[in-house]
Amino acid sequence: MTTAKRLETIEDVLTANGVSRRTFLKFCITTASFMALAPSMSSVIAKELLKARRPSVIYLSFQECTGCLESLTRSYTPSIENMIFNMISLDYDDTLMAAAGKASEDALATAIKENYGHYLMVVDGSVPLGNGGVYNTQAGKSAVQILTDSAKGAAAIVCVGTCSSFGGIPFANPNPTGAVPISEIIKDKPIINVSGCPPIPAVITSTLVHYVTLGIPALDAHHRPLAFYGNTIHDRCYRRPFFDEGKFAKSFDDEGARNGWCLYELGCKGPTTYNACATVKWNEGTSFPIESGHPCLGCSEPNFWDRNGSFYAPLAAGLIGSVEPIGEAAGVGAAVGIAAAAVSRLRSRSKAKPHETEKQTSKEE
Amino acid sequence: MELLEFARGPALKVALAVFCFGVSWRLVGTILLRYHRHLSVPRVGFFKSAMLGLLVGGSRSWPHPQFIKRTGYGEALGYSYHIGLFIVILFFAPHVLFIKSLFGVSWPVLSSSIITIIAVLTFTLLLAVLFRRLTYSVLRKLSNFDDYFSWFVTTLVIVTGLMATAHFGARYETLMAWHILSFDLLLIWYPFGKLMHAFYIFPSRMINGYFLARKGAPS
Amino acid sequence: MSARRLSDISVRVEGGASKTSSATGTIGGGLIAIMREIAEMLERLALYDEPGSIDLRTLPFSPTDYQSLREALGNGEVEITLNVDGISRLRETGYAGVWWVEHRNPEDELVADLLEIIQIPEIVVTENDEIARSASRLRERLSIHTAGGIIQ
Amino acid sequence: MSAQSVNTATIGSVRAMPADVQGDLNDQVRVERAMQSFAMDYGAMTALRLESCIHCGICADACHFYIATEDPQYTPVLKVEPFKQAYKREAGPFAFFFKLFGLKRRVTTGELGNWQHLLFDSCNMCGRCSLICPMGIDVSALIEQARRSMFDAGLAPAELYAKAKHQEQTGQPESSAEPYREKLQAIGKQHRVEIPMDKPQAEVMLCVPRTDIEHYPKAVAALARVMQHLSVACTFRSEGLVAENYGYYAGGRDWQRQISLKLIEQALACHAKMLVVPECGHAYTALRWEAAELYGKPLPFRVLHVTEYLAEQLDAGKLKLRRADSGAVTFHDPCQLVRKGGVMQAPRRLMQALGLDLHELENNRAFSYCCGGGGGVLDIKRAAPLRYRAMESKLREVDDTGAGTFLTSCSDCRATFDDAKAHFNWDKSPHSLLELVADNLG
Repeated sequence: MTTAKRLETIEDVLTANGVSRRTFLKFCITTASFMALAPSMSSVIAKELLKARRPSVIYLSFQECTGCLESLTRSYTPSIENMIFNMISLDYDDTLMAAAGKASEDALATAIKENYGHYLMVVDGSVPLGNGGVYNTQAGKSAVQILTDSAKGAAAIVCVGTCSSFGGIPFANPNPTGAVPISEIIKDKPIINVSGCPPIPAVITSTLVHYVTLGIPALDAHHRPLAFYGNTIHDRCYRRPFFDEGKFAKSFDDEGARNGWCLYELGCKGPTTYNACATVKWNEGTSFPIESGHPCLGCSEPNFWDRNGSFYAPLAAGLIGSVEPIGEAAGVGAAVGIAAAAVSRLRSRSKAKPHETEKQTSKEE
Repeated sequence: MELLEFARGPALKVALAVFCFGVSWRLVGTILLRYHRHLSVPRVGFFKSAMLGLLVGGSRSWPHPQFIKRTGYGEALGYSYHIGLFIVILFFAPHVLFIKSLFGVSWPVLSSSIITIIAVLTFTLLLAVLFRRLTYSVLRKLSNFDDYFSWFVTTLVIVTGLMATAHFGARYETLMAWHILSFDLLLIWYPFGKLMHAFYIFPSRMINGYFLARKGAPS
Repeated sequence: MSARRLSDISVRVEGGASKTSSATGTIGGGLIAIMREIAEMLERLALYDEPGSIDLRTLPFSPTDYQSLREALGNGEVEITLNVDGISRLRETGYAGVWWVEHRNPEDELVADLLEIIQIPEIVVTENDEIARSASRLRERLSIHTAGGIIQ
Repeated sequence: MSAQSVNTATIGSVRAMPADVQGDLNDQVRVERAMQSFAMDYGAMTALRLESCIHCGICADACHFYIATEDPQYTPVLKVEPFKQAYKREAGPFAFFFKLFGLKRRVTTGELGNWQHLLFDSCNMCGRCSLICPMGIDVSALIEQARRSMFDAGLAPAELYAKAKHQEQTGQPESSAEPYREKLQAIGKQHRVEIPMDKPQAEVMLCVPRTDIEHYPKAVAALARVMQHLSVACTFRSEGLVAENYGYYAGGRDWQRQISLKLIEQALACHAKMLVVPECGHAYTALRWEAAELYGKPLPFRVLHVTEYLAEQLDAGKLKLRRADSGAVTFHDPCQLVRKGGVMQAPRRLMQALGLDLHELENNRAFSYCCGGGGGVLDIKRAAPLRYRAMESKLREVDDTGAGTFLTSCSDCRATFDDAKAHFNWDKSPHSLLELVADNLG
């Protein structure tokens, strides 16, 4: 990212890369349509994007698997997603950048200093707090330290992936590192969560475009862009009609599975999972888990690893674990019932004494 | 812990425990009370009387023709919402899965659209039942907290269930949580109120049937 | 006031706007709203030169509705195909100024499906900057040629 | 023990009724005693009945008191509602909770009068509600039990209490100018039939309703005549003459037992193989179904209603009947015989043998409406206005059959209809089936 002439605006970048105006316009149109914005917004996006100063982006990775970044960089329309990278000034990303060691530390410090108050911070991975944060350190600094230091000058934070959004797998029981999502640590900056394990690449890029052109998009209760997380997988699932008809696959190799019936009984978490998988799909729009015959795991939801008992337990199932205590409750109830009946019998015998008015001895029914 | 997890997990577990505890307490506490030998010579022998008694367990569901003119409306209302409840509880796919997760047994289900129609009808009938309880002087005089609260918890489960299927009012998982919590509430209330009649109805009918039969009286 | 039969009321059925229009089909209930919106947008374009557009993918359309809309709008005289990061197809409908615009990605999947109410969709028009850039690129090439380069 | 009356305040919209009281207790003690008596005197069956009620109100549709007045306080199960609450508080499985949290409100003394009104004045214990209840609750059994609790608390209606006491002490519910034994002999002389009395040995022991002795002597003679016709060794016993059991009406269980014992002992004394209960409904319930329970062991002789006995004799070919010339008849099924006693076919068998043109009432057999006088209501003076209202539809049903002759087989029912005849200037008279049989012996 060191060219002779500093590319200040996005238009400079586009021109330099020989991206035609029509390609750019088409990108803006499809992005607007994709984000369910009014079509007239495409020209606004185009205008804003062309004018926009390339925002400085600092990309930090903590406890993560790099799957999110893989998802982003392996996205299916290289020209467009590359354009995203061209539209932003990725001033620090320890996975992608060539620099290492001291040079990389300096790059971060410089990026923060130069764009203080304006840069966008993208974070993937959760942050471990256990034992003073020793489970994730870079250059002798703990992840929590790096995060808090870097966040001070950020204009906003985009959490990419479920780990940074909600804690993800490091956060899962028993959470040995004391991992927490970014929102647990940074309370004073706008946070956009782009959850998923990993998130859909087009969702990441569109969120960035929205941020660059129109600012922070409308968010749901979990701070996710409503445009992509506004509906459940279940609502948009092509297998939904089978759910409504009560046609279910009961195992992965039965007639129902072969017929492509609903996977609810096999533990599909589609009804409680908010994501765009069913509409945007994966791998160049080829498919998504349900389409390839596997129930949704609910990976874009908080606590997805632990919350439903099992990936293969139906959503309707009770999460009560062992039923023994309930059986015991019935037993204890019976014992109390016996005692209650005994007390009643005793009381009725002792009360069955003659009354003062008239002798009443017989007590049969 | 999320609300839905709480509803499906600890709340459900506690509710089921209270339900089993309370039901067995109340049933055992009733069943173990004193029995009196009936010393009068029966007109109809024990075996035949017992058979007739068992029969009454079912036959009382249909009123004697002599009474239908007066009771038909009330009984039709009462039985039809029960039938609706049974269909919705026993033949809605998620309910069958819930039962399967508890007892390991399952059976075929009905399509969701049919279930939704039946649930809406059942809800309407429950409203009619409440209206009748509030307006018919006999019922108004007879009713107590138990009657209204038992109606409330039953209707609440239906309403939250319908809201959850229609995604109406809140996010799906919140509605699901409400639905399951309202079911938990029903389970907890169950042993203490008149909902227990589900356990008492058949013994009660059969015993009355038996006593009438041994006297040779119609039942 | 004398009673009138329904047939006494004179009704004139408005035909299509263009001669080439095949838009003679009747407009069904759900479509009326969107047709009204298009008409309004056309009027604004005519009066104030203000373009408009409708994203067809956001409308709660069934395939039948979609087909009916297509039939109702009909086909016009112009059809433009762009080869821009995948094919884009722009067709003027039977109503001049109403363009049916389909953008496809390199995998030929529909990524945007719009109605644009405009003289010529913006994406078609070549802008002055571009023309200027073309001119300079051509000049550059010519200078290479005059310097003894080879034009291929 | 003087019969007193406490006037009670108006409760809610319900007109408070004065209550008859016995003994010298304060009201609070009475309430306690009534509740305790009820709560402590139950078994699993009673508990089941109390636990089952779902407050559906359907029992109201079986009750002639409700149907006539449309007053919701006459809903049958509501009559035992205070006792149901008491059961829950005192003896039900959750009694502990109810007591601890005071969940079931105690009944106030102000409501005492209403209970008496509801349990005695406005309930014939006819059992029609037990047949309608979708939960299969025997409501009349609960009312019988509640009456016993009321009695225990000294809260029985004065008339029933006085008659029960008199009967327990003297063998007859009220004093008479001459003993019933002599009255019977006089009836025999008058109707030229021998009244078998105090035979040391007899196959059949007979008894007689006081109502018949006082009001329908012809029925007494009819019984004797039929027995004579059958030439069966039978006898009345002067120590166990009266069929009725006012202990049963008043709710005094011990008295009921003492009164039944008089008959049981006499039957044993004359080595009777069977005790034939005359045309009296509640006497049949008391002797056929309840006497053994109170006696403590099965009775060593059969107990039959006279119509049952005669139907048996008819089928055995011993009773020969002529065709009666009665025109169209209709028949009232006494509740205690048919609905609560199972005597349904016997009277019809007799009427068939008499060749009667029977026009059944609209509600017949087990669904017959009570005459309105059962359960001792006929004896409670203040209950008369309500009773008249309740029986209007019954009289209409009789009229609607178009039959000229109206038969029944219970002297209390007969007395009730006769009373109504006077009150309403009704153009029909109730007749005894037994008398008709006696008049047409072949």
